[in-house]
Amino acid sequence: MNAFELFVANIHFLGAVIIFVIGLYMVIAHPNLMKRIIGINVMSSAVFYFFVAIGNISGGEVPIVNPEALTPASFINPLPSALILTGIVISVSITVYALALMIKIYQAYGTLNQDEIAELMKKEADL
Amino acid sequence: MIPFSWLELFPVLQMSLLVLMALAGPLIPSKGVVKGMHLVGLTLLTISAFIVLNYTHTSGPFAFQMGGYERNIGIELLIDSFSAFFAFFVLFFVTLIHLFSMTSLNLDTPASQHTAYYSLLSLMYFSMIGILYSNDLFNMYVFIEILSLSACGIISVSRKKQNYMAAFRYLMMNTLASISVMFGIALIYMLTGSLNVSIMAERLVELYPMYPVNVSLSLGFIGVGLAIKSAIFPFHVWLPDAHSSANTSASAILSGVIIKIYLLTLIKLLYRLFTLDVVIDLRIPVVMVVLAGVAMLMGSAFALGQKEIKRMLAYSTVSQVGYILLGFSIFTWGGLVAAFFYIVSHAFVKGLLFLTAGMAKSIHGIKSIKATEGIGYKIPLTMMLFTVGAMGMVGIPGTSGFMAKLQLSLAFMEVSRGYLRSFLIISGVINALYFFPIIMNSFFQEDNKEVFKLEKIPFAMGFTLLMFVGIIFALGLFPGLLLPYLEAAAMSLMGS
Amino acid sequence: MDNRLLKTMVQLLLPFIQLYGVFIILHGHITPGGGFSGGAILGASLILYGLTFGHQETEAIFPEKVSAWAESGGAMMYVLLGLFGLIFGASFLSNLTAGFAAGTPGQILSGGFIPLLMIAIGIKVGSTLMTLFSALIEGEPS
Amino acid sequence: MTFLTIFLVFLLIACALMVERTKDLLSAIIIFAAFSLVLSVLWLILQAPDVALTEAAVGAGITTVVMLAVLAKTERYER
Repeated sequence: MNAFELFVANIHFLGAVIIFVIGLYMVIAHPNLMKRIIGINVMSSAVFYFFVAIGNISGGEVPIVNPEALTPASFINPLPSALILTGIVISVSITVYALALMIKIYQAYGTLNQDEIAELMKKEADL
Repeated sequence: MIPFSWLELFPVLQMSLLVLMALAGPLIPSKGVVKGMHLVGLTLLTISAFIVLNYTHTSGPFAFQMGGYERNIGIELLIDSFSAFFAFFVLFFVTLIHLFSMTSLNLDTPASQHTAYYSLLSLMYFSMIGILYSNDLFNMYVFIEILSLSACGIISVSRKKQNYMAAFRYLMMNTLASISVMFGIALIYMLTGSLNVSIMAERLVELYPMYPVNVSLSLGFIGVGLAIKSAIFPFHVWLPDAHSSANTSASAILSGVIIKIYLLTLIKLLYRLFTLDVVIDLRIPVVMVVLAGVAMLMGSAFALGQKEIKRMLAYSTVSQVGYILLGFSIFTWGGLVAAFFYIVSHAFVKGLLFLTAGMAKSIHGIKSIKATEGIGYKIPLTMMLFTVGAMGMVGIPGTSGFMAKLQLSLAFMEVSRGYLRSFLIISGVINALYFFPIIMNSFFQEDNKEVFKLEKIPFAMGFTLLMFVGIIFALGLFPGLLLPYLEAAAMSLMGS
Repeated sequence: MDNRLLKTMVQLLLPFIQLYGVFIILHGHITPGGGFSGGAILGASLILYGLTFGHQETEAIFPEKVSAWAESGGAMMYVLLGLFGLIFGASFLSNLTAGFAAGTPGQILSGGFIPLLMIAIGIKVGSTLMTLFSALIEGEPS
Repeated sequence: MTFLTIFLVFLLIACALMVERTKDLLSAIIIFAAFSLVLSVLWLILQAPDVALTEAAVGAGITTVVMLAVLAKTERYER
């Protein structure tokens, strides 16, 4: 197997890890709350991508029973898909909840920048 | 079908009842009915959990297959001495707190939020006992997510400015941790091809020598994720805000059980999934000792510098997590028992402290340590109960805190690592340093102008506080009440 | 906002979107998709309605009370379906062993209680998404 | 097929990078929707159609709409 084939065989894993790192950077380095929420979403998407890539085998079929041909060659593993559906549900609920909190924070402090919010909170605590 | 005793249906019925209570809450217009329903439900659950505990104690562990599928396909609940004991402990603790919150909630939470608060709490209990019972890694992850989301909801329920930011930070850190845990699960699922913890452990024994990098990466991701969630020292940054801004009963629950659930999950996975050989081969015990020692010293040091009582208590939780971790980190039977004892003891002691500090804050408006001057005359009962809590925390003989520390040092002596006791002593001294000024301030003020007068504590709150004090002294004087269960729990972790 | 073109287009499109959502829910056990995807599409259609016609009109056709009942009811239906298995001597959430009819694979009436679960999830998800959305834009002058 | 996959993965990474770089939150959200869409096509290639369907409905649809609705009530530019 030459280098290119190895690269193609593992491209999904590589892509998932790169996106994971980009998402992590987004969460850690950006003080803007909206950016951090998007970063969380990017990160979880990367993990879901990784999970789906685990379940895939080349040349496999979608794991849905076809009444015409009941003897398929090989189904791919359906478990990761089921898990990812659960994961997507959770990630959406986290996103919406974080957005709701963000609106309240904006109404309270008038900014979305975490550093500025921290300063405002410090001032309030000193008063 | 396999014949099974009807007692083995209890765990799934408990979880169903909790979900149904959480869902029925918003449909009931009367708040009193909601509170009563939760009280009755939780009492029933505690009794049933006690029955299950005794059942596992006498006739051994049992498993429950969801949907009747095979264990490598379906979701499996495994109820053994470990999970049954801690499920009972969680339910017992929260029932007491629920009794307290029935009156205290009127003082510190807007009335429109009460129903939502109780629904979130039920969802939280559901996920907590779910984490303990579940023997399926992904299912455990889902419960962890539900737990952190509902805990965030609990923090933001008071509808105050600082709560929103605290909840947002908590949510961000916890989601990062969850994603990290999920990545770890993906890595190990890739290797073993199953999600049942027992099956994975069997396969890992063969697979570890072949793919050590995968296993250690997965252990790292899961470990860091759970360390963030259980606020082990360098990852504790979200904790002080979250725990100090929550309302009285919520901070007792957050500090008393939720942190412990994550610690127990970590321990459960280290023992059951990765097994002891792998853990020792990867030098996890050394990492844990170092983290625990740093947490104990730094948590206490930070607590010393706080101006607000509840923030101080929150930082003290950071150091107490270090104690528990130190007990786990020696990976012996005695260490496990001691750490379990510490978990139980700390829940009641810290619960008592948070409840009394919360009462001082919400009823009498006393927030900062400076404001405690002379309040021993104004609110003597509250401060006396606070003193009992502080005694338990410092470890005065007779309280459960002392017994827990004794157990820990005995466990260290057993493996001839007595030098670890120096951590206990130093941290204990710092503990005393930050608790006694409050007590001295409040009771032994020279020129007080207040008239000594007993304040009134509402019945439900007083009953809960008395129960807490009783349990603290009972555990301190008769540890034999609890130890058989803890020994069985530790045995069930070590045995597999 | 008063845009007649937009409103007419949405009124025309909405039935089809909702029909598609219901289709996805009901065919969850024989084609890709299921309760969550279909529920999300249903929720999206309601959100679309809310965005074009404003908060008040959405409240009129989909009151908060209905939404609360749909949310709790959908999830409760799921739990009760799970307990159904326990009553009939099988396990929690058991399907065929609890006496649900299997049917012929590939037809709508197959898969035991999976379609029922899908309907429960669809109701829950659709109404929850709508509630969350209206909670987010509540009180906005539209 | 292989080249489509490689192209899509690179597009995905480019989308993620652009979401990270752009200062305008409105564009960031729109690019994030594109990211979700590319991801759902990739999942279709990876034989997971139900996940792809859900991601297209949720990631590209609902999440984007909700984020935009929230952005309308807060500020548009990152400072």
